[in-house]
Amino acid sequence: MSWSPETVARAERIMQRYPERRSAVMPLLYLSMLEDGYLTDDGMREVAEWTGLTPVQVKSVASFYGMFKLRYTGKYLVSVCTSISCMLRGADDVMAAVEDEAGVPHGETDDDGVIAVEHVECIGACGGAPAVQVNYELIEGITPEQARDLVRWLREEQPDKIVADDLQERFGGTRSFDWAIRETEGAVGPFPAFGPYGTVAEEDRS
Amino acid sequence: MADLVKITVDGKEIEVEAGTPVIDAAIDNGTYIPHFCHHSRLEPVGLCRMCLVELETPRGMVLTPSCTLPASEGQVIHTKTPVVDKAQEGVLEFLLINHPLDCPVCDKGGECPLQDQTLGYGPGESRFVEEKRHFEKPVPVSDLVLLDRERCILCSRCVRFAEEVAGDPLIEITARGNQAHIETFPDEPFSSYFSGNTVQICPVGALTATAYRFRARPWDLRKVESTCPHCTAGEAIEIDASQNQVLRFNGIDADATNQGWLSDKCRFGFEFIGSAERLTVPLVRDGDGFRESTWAEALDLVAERLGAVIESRGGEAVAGFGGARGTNEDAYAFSKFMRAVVGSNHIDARMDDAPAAELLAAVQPRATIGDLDTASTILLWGPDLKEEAGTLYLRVRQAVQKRGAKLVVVHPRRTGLDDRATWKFTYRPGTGFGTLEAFASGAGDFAEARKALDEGPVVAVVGLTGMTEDPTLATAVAAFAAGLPDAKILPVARRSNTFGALDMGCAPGLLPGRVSFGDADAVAAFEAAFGAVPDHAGLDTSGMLEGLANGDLAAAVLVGADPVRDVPDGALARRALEAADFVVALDLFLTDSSSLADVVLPAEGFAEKEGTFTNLEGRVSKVNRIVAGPGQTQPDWSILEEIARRMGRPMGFDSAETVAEEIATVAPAYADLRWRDVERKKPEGVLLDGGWYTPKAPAGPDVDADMVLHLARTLYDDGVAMRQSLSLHHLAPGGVAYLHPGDAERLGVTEGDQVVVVGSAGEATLPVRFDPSLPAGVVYVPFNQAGVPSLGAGAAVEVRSA
Amino acid sequence: MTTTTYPQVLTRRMTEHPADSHTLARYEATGGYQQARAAMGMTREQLVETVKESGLIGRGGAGFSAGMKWSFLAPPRPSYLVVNGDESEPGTFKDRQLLERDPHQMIEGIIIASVANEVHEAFIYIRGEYPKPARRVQHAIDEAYAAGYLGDGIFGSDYQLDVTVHLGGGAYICGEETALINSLEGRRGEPRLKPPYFPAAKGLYMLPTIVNNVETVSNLPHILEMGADAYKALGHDKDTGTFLFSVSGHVKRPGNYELPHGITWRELIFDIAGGMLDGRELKAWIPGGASAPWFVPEEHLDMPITKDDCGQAGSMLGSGAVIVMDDSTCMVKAAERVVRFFAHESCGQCTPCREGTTWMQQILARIEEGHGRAVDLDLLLDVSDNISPGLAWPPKMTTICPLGPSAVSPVTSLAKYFREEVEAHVTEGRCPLG
Amino acid sequence: MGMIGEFIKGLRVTSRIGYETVFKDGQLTTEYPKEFREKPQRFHGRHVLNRYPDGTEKCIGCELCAGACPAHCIYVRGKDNPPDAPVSPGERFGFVYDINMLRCIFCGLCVEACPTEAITMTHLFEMSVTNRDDAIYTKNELLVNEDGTPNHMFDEDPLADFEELKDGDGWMRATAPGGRAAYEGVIAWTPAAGKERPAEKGQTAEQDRTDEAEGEA
Repeated sequence: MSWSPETVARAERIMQRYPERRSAVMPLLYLSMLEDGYLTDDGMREVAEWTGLTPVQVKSVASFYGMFKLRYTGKYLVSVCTSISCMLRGADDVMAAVEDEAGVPHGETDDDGVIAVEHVECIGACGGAPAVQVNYELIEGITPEQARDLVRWLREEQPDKIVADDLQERFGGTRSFDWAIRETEGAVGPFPAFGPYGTVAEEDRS
Repeated sequence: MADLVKITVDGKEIEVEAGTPVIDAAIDNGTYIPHFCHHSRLEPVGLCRMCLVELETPRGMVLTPSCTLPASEGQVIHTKTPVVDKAQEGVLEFLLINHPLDCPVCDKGGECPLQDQTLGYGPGESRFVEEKRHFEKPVPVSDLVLLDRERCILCSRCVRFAEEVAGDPLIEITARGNQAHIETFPDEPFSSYFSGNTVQICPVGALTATAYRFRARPWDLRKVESTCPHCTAGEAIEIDASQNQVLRFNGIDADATNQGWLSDKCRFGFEFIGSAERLTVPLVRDGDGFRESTWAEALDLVAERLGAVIESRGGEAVAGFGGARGTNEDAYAFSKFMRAVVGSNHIDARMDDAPAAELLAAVQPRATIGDLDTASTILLWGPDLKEEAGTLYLRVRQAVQKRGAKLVVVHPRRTGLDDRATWKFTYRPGTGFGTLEAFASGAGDFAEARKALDEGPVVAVVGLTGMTEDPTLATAVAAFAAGLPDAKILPVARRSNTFGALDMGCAPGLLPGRVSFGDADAVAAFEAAFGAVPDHAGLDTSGMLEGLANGDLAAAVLVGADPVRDVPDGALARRALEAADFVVALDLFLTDSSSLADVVLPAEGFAEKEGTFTNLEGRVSKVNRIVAGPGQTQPDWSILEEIARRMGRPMGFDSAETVAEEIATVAPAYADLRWRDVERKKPEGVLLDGGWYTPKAPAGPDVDADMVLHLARTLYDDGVAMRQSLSLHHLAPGGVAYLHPGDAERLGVTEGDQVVVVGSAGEATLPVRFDPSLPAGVVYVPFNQAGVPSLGAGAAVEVRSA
Repeated sequence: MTTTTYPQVLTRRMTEHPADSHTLARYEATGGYQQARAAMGMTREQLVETVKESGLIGRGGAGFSAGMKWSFLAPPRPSYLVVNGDESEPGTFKDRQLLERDPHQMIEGIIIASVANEVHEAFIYIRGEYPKPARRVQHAIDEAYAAGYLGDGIFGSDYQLDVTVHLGGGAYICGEETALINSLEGRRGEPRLKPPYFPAAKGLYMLPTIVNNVETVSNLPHILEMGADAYKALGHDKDTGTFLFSVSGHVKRPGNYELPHGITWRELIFDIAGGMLDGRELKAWIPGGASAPWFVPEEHLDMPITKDDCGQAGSMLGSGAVIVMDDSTCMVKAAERVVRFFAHESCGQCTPCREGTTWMQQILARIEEGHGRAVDLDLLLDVSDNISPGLAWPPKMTTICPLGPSAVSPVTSLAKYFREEVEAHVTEGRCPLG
Repeated sequence: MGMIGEFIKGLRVTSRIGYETVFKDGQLTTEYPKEFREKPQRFHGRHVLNRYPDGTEKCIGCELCAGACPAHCIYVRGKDNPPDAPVSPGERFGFVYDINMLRCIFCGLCVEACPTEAITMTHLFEMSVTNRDDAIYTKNELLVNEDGTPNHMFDEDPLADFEELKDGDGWMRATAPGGRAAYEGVIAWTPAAGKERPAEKGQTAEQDRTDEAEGEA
């Protein structure tokens, strides 16, 4: 049930960032997901120890937020935005294509445990609608056909790291705005790739 | 007292304390505002939106919840405008759209705020044609409480109670929005000692108690107000019964005592009353067993055998145990019986497990429970209140949490209040006097706490931290507290009416009404009332047991006493009762002690008789009858009166009220206190004054041993009432030896291994559990657990690997 | 990318230097951190007064004066600054651009706001679905620490300022400032009770706290640089400065546009955003994010875009998200999508929002599927009325926070402009648009 | 005239009915028990406890009947339904169900109060007993058989019209959907298992359904 020394070291760094222990709950929950792939009961118990809460208090917080997954959600979590702006630009067809190609409906993970599909509310890519996220890395301007290709590619390639700009180039279309820069940092699991929480691929951490 | 302000509710001007939630102000003044999430003992949250009212503001009428609106001068509130009506009807419709409407099978149906308020404020019909939300149900959230999530309206009263009041945040709302629901963590049930309160405050039938579930419907319950029969805090309760069966206890919001809360022991510990094991006919010894007899035969036998003992060896050869489990009236009759009929001062309601009787009955200056609300520092040097006086624990907790009172806890191990303690000092049992000396001197670590105590006002909660504690340590602590500039003392002991029994003279050194043998005038008054009173104090429980065991005493009268289970040296108690020439027991059950008696007389128990209780602050409250005792049971006073008559010395009682009448005329502290006075002050009861005992500091030697024993009671144990309350009995921790991991390592044992604990009066083989809160060299064994031999009260013990 | 003739303030650097606008080097080369340095020498009063004078309106959607908010800060210290980067309302994606493309601009704003409010600990709350913006901001913070602009003794003074990026967990409601504070404290992101109306009195850890939106904070260096008057002059009357519009939906050129107030909706939709996609007709648009009541071309197309005009027309500019719908759009479906969003994001604390929003979504979905009843639209309006009494704008509420009433806007808009379309769904048993 | 006229008017009705009964129908009494007279549709006979078609009991032990009873003749105790072998649908079932027929005034309020139509009244009226205890009908006597037919205290009773009396659902209550003709033919809503329920005299299912639809709109 205990975390690796490396995760513990990260947790200690996170704890220092906040004036009160309880504030570290959400960062530690991400850390726990990094450790186990999703949020396990043991993971929540561990977070409870760190923050001085009871496990059910931690669960109460975790279950409030959509991104803390209390069950396994595949190696790649494909989130299709179906909010109004994306819907207007054909997001429902993209969602149908993803479900069909992945073979699982909203909220489920395929039998191999590789791909999980969900439709989500607005992910802030309305200018590049319709948009999809893979492990919270964004692809904008996607068509149903590209979405199928994306799912197929994920299943076949199973990349260790999801890099938004790579995916955008392969499967995306128009973006909300230009970046002009290419990033190499990426996600290593179905949680946001953000350094301080230890969720970026190892080689990218400085 | 805060400032008074005037507010106007529906055109009626009312005067309330500034800052009172408007909803409370309105309801207290006769304008009902419907609500679900609001509870006057919990912080307002404004979730349910049922209590919306319109408030006049410079910008026009504003719709606002009245529970989160603090009263301030000049507010004008309207509770019955069309806007309010529409909003409330809307809220009720929202609450009902996903409600299963299974009122016919719901325990709350008939006393349900959701039902009542729907009738008063709700829509006639639902317009919801969609499918309702479904959840798995019922889900046990603890051994005692079941949850039906479909009925839940997410008012969060249970969640808030658990966190704010009980301090056990083990039940929470999880998920979000429409899917939000109440949950406990897997394998971590809501095993709070106070979980039952959530059932009482749940405004719908979402939380139900296993002990009451489907046993009755509210409309066929009969109700009576009474006082809790389990702990000494004197909680006001309501007893619900149907078909001559007690089915439920609920807390009553008595501001002075429990403020509506009960511990689960108090709430669910009613099952013993209707137990099938209850004694229903008198039993007379027949060889190794008993045979049933008639009352006449049994009473004749008792009178004859007791008379014989008195004749041959004098009244002082008879020992009297008990009184703490009955009413004041029963205790008074027992006290008078021993003094005036038997002629003995050997009587004790304490089972060798409580501080000095004078300290408990007559300490001065004595605190009330309410004083905890104003104390700036609370000193707790006594039992773990969470285990031994649940509602007092809540009150101390509240004082610290809500008001920021400072709390000093001195105890041999972790207590329930440690997380709230400003200062916590742990010491080895047996070193109390040394610890007190250091503490009083304010040396080292004690400096800050000692300084806070000097500032006052202080309430010192004093009792025995454990049963291996020298009972005079409590006196020493009280003496220390009495010496502080501004401190009052609140003595604590276990077993429902201990304080009442001591007040009634069930103590070797006290006569009824807190009269000491040192007070010649008062004793003389008793001689007049009783005929004759022995002129010196008698033996206490351990003295009487030793006397019986070694033949100094010859007979024993047990009134609701089970010394074999209740005293620390159970083996001595067993030897004593076996050695006695004659033992008569008045009891509800054939206990380990009464089964050693020669005659066992079936007594009426709680809820079957009328009388009064006196709580630990000296507050007298009424105990009422709602069911008939089973079979041929009689109240204690009546049995004792019958025996007295047969012994030719009638006491003159023909009802409990005549006993009460005599108490009011004879017992000084209870002078002129009659039942109707107590009833009139319901639910609080009448607070007595009349303390005269200023504790003086006795010093004692500290015990020096490698291993010492901390023997302390837990909320649930193997006591007689618990053993007969099936919902609770299995919750007792059972036989365990708690060791500091360091000691365990030294002994070469780990968790789950067996160790032998050799105490001063017995040994037991127990599984080990780690408890890092213990000081090194201390083994903690919960007292009175099923199947565990008693160890004795000696602090020094030997522990070895089994 | 914007190609307009309107003056650019916030987006100028990213337009002119697309390759490296996010780096410290570029930021400093284009005058960055000069204003923060200058602010170090100013008093709280001077800074609050300047921001008040500039007329800067908070860009989070509620439209409250930023300077006023600052002036409410209660005296007990420590106090905290929280930058609200929990942008989650459908149609809004302007903060993402500011965070990704010009993070130093925001950090400089944070330094100015911190100095003005005597803050030594600032948090940037970025929504969880924005890992890339969070990474960009974190890199920028690291750069700023290395340059001595953050940390102990910033700009060589003895002022200490720490900035922490806190990632959200996927809950729109955390954009509400008290919910955001709860979330930052490690609690469920449930809005707190009001009063106190502003966290400036009791906020994070019950201490005085300033919560400002990313765009609001990003404006601060420019206000100091150009002065309050020049900043004011950029805007239109009461709406000072420039404003970031996020345009999405059925237009040829969706995107973020930095514009002054006062242009008309026609200019915005047809000139700046390139007009309707595939030559279709404009049917309706949502002027200020999903919670705003809708506009239709017959009534509103030539209306100037100002806070007051929008308010008088019964809607708001909110967060500046414009969602454009053409004549192929089923209005019931559009409304259902918007209501679904609020139902999904309701925190579940208070009854009307928890139960009402989901109920409304279920009714709308039923109508859209062709199972509507004649009574359903009136039922929807009455349910709406129970969440937002009187269905007025700005909304009254039976709820704790404005999320519940936000879900009412699409329904009132349907009833106001598209009642016939809803009735056609009921009578035909299907969507009349096919 | 005045009073006398009214008097004669009243007598006229009496004489007409008397004439019609005696001379037209030809008889005043039936030779009970050799022959049985058909009882009115809503005759209040003794109670039965009904079952659902799948055999589970309708009674959920809610005690509303006992609460409604003006004569206090009903005693009910509920109990947790055993999850593996439920007696009734849901969580609770009627564990004890006694009616003291000596106290019962056959008012039918219990039937009106019952939320599940578990208790209804039959046309059974022969209830003479030789022992007061026998007048207390327990759940054994009240509960209908698996096929929906009521138990009779005496199997061989020569006085009972078993054919007619086997109808468990002598009548249904007026205040609940089950009492409406709109439920004609809906098997689940008839108290006796497996039986269809015809509309009562004066009711038509068609009209009832129309009323209901209008009521909803």
